[in-house]
Amino acid sequence: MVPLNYFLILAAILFCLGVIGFVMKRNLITMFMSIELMLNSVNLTFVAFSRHINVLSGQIFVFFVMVIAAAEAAVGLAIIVAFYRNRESLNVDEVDRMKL
Amino acid sequence: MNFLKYIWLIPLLPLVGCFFNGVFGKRFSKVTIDFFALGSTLLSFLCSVGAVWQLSRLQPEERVFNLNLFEWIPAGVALTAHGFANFSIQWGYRLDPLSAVMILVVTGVGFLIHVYSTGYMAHEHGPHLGGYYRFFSYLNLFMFSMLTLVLANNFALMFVGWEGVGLCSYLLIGFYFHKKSAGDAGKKAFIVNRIGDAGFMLGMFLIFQTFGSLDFGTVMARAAEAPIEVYGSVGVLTAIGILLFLGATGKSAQLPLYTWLPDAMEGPTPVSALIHAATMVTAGVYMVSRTSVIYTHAPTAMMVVAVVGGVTAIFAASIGLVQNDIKRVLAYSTVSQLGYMFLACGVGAYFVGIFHLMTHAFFKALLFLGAGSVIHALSGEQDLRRMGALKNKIPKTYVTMLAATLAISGIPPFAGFFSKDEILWQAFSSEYGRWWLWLIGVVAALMTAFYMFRLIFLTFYNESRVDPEVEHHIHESPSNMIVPLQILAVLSVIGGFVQIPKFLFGGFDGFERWLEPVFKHPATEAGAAAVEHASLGAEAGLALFSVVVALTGIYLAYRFYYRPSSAPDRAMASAKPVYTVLFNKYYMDKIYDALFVNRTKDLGNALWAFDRGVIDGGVNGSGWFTRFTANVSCWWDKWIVDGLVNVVGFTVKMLSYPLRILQTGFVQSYAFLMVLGIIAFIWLYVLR
Amino acid sequence: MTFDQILFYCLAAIAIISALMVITRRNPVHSAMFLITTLFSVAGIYLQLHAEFLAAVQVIVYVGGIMVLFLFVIMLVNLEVVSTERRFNKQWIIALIASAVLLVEFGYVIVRGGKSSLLPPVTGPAQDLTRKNSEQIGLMLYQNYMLPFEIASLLLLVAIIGAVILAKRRLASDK
Amino acid sequence: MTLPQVPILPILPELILTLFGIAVMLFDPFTAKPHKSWLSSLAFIGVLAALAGNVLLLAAEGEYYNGMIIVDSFSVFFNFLFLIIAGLSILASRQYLVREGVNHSEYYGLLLFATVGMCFMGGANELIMIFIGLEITSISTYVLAGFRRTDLKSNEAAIKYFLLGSFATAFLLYGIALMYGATHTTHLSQISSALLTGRIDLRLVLAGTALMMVGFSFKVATAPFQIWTPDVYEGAPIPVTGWMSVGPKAAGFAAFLRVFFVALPALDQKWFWVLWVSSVLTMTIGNTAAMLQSNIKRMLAYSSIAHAGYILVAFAALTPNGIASIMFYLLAYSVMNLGAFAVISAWSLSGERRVTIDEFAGLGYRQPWLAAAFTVFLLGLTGIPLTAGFTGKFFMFRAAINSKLYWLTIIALLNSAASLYYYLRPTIAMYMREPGESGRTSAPQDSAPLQISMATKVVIAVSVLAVFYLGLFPSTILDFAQSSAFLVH
Repeated sequence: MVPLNYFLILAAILFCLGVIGFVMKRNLITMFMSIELMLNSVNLTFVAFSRHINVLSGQIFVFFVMVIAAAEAAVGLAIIVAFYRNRESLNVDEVDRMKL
Repeated sequence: MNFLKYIWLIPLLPLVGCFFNGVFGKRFSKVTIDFFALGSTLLSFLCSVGAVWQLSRLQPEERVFNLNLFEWIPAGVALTAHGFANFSIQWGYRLDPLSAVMILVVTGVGFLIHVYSTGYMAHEHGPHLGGYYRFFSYLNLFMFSMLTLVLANNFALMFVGWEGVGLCSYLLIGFYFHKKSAGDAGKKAFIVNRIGDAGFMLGMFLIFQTFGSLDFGTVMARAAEAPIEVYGSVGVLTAIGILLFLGATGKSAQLPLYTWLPDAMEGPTPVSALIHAATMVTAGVYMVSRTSVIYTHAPTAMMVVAVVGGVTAIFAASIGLVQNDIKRVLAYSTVSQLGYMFLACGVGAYFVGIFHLMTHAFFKALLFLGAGSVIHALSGEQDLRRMGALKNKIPKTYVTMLAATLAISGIPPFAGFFSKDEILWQAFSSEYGRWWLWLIGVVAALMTAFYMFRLIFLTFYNESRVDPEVEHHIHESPSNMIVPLQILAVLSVIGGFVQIPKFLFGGFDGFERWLEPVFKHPATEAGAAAVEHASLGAEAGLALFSVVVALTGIYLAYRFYYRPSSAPDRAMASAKPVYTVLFNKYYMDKIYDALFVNRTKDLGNALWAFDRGVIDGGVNGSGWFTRFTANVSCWWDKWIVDGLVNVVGFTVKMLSYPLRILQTGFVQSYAFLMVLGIIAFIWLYVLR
Repeated sequence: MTFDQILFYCLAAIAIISALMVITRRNPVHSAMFLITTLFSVAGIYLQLHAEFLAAVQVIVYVGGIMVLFLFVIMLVNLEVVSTERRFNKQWIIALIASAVLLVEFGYVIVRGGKSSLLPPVTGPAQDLTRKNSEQIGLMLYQNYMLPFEIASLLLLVAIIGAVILAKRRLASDK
Repeated sequence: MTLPQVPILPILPELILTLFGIAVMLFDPFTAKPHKSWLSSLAFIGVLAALAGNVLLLAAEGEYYNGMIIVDSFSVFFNFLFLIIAGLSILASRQYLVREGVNHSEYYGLLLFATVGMCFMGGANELIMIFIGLEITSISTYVLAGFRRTDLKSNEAAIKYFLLGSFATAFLLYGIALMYGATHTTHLSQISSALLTGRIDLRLVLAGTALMMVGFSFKVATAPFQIWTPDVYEGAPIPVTGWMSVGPKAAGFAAFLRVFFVALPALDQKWFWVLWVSSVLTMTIGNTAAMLQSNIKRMLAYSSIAHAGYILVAFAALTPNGIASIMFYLLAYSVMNLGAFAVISAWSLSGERRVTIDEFAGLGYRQPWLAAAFTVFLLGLTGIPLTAGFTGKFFMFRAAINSKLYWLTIIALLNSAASLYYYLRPTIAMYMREPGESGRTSAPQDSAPLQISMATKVVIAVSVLAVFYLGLFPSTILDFAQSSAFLVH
């Protein structure tokens, strides 16, 4: 039996890797992938808790998170495509017309 | 007809006038605009007269009339120091002796100024100018706000008027919007006022918190039961008093928020007369008097009021000594006179503050309107250095302005004498009075007499320094401008007779008795008893002394500025300390002559000379003081006020650097900042 | 060490290493491939936690749907340009430190909070979640969670409209 | 196996909006190009129908769908608010969409769907519902922000909002996960009772609370998560900016209030201080940064940050009065801001030109009514008495004083006083400057007479009336807010 904390720590590590990727990567698509990584670790947390406390609703929540991840992916990638059509680039540093 | 039931008409009528002129004014002829503007104000004045007359027929204790029109802000219950209070604010008016005086002054003087404006602003009328209807629309809006302010029966509604007059003041100062300085001045006035308003708001919340109501009647009744706080300590009443007074300093141009008023002179002159002399700026005095119960229970707050008032009085007067713009002299004079009123309130003599408010409304409105008439005659010239010898060219203006000047200088029997003298007497003798407060008042009185007669001499006497171009256009103003001046002149002469000190013909205290129901409560009665035993002789002596002081000021102005042979040397103003040192030495010798060498001279002569010597010493001192205050004021204006407006700009500039670092436009810097925020949040929640 | 634990360690190691690769690879295609690996190993952990339904959905929706979409978009844009650009932005050092601090905070909360942070697990005969996982989830979705389930369709509708609007080709009639 | 009950009434407004949203898009292919703006009428009718449906809701108070949603006067009030916002936004967008050549049907469809999401946020009783509602709203908003997809700024706004929004959502979810683990539930009142048992160590719960607050703070744009706001508001199409600054923000506050007062009252001493700090930061940053701006959209973006800060002041009061005043203020702020954006939209030129403050010079002469209305909105935002802004602020600050938050109120009042500085700038430009003074030579067609559509005029007129109505007679609305606030608290 693996203790609950192991799963939680694993999820936290994955989550923070996602944060690191989001804050550091320059490519829009990899930034977006980092968000998917974060959502996944949230899901892992839910499932681990659900298993530990023996309440199923956590898994339902995960199901909805996946739905939302899919929706976000569709819209997000569309936005990125539109951006690419305008700029011919995927470099996030070029998203800086508006500042101050 | 029961006028009292119709007091809601008093503010409403000007609003109606404002509405018609504002919406349809573009298509109206001048006569129609005049009809709505003047008609509504006149009706409002007549309603006020009727209502006050009716009020005066009641027993003194019954002279409170509350009229709640509708429930404005209901907000259920709130926990206060008085338990759960039902927080409900009425849109309601209150007519009592205090608001009676105010509405008469506001509508009366307001109406005269409206009449005057029809002449003064006449050239604004025209299809392409269109300023005329706008002007009257704003002016009527102002009347509405001001009347709401003074008639309100609770703090929240008073605040509506309070902000409303600030807004109108902004609109009217910036009336000549094509002048950049006018726009800036309007903005400055509005912003400085807002600082004070924040204090008012806070005071208001604190009042609700403490007394569980915002209604004047309830609050005052509950405050009267509160124990009197110890002088020097800051209790909740003191805090309320000081916060409200902060609001008053903004509105009534006291230190440190006074600087917007001189700049406000960018507005048309009738506006300066109505808003920046007679009515709006006195709102602070009215408010302090209205909350007199709270102040009487908070001696520390009273001392703050008195000191700020006194210091402002002397400070502004000293700046007024050297101003060259005719309206600016009057503006500083207004600041100084308002300081007087606060001084009176601060020593517990609220009725005297209101008394001076009233007489000041007469003579200062007159001075501004007279100045307007002079400016009108000189085709817009405002610089004292380019005036002179106008006495015979615009004699009616001259006579009326002279009356007002004598009044403000405190020469009997003009109105200003009675009110100013009463203030000085109260500052000296009242329970809260101090000898040094009196001294400040006396010095300020000296300066007042000096700069006012300086203004008179420079404007009307000596040879003409007027631009030859302008010279042959000089004409007396039309009768619709002169008649208001004459009416105000009469009021400036007789306005003081409602309250005559005891030593003159046995005295008459009609004004005091009229206001007594408003200011009478256990705490003030104790104070009044203390004053009773002060001697009549001392009062007469002090009065005599203050008249002598005023005469001295006039004499000095005469010595400096009445020079038939040569124009006043402008360089003298800057070389004044040197000049006065010399001047002083010369007279000191004479005093020594009088007192020690030539003992044969009679006592009166000696005293006369002594007085002169002392006064000259004062002149020397005031020369230094003037330079000092002028420097301070200049510094203040440059660093703090343009600051206060520009401090914002400066802060903004300083803040723009970190902001530029934060708001980089890069998504990932934003994300990084968010991560920092998240770390901080978790830390605050979990680890702290 | 039980088999369970060994399995967990293996899956966790794969997940973490491939997650690291996701954020360190320069080429987004590589990142995507490693993300798929991570997702697979997480799906494995779901199985270990007896969440069979979610494991299946993870593979079908995430790997089969979302990641394919990612790859599709990556192919759509010009890879030549992209792969020559710098990997990280200028703030990467401080960003790394901040994220590490965040991880420490999470770790502190999880380790120090531990089991005392949770209400005790629910026990009872009806609470065997390991059996008939998919059936139980299905019942819950259509009974207790019917409303969110239905609204999720609206969410997807919004996403479809949005994606079409933003990504469709510019027509001649457009400005 | 039993199939669950499907009561229609509790979700009636949402259903109506969804149907009309779909209808608007279905009718699109059958509408000739010149008549496309007819679709906005359809959408508007949908909003009116939903408003009618919302009235029926009053009779159906209670929890529905296994406690997923709750119908109470709080949710009815917010539905009412969201629908008003949607209605005004639809009318205000009409002329703009024609001018900018933007697709109508999808725009209105998304606006209606987003409103559905907002309504679910207001009525949610479960974190899962709040989450889904939030996502519907957010995703619609991402798309709407990027609706002028060929425009670089609009595009950038969408990217920034989308990336940072998803980032914040991930944190919100993580918070919910931790909360779920600790309390076994995502149902708000069950969370509350689990916390009240006092049997658990609070660390996990607190971390969850912190992360959830991050998510909500992001949506309502309060410090330190306000940073995306100016860029996104500047780039989004004008009517969308107007809508975004009030709609999703109000929905965010609805959920924020509901979650924190219903589920987490046990921890209020913990989150109080975070709110306090956040409030001070938000107001000050918003107001000072607003003074620096030259673009009016950006200025109003910072102003909206500042207003969120004022709202947090009342939030930190932790009383029913505070909640009621927030509800009232959200309504007041919404009409003022929507009105202001309607004016900006009317004055701007195609391609979103003429949106700097200097370019408002001379509006006072050319369009006196428009300028007067704009002045009213700006004065309202400043909080001048007799306007809705004053009464709203009055209630909020009074609630704060009532909870003895003296320093916070002082800071708020000073901030509010300083805000005048930048709200006056457009006014001064409109009335006190000549049009040519900005130094830009305007093209001849720019000085052509302004055509303002009837719909825009209606929006502006209604907003002006509402500003004064709420300023003079706030009682009805406030009483309603007050009664519902007690329910939440």
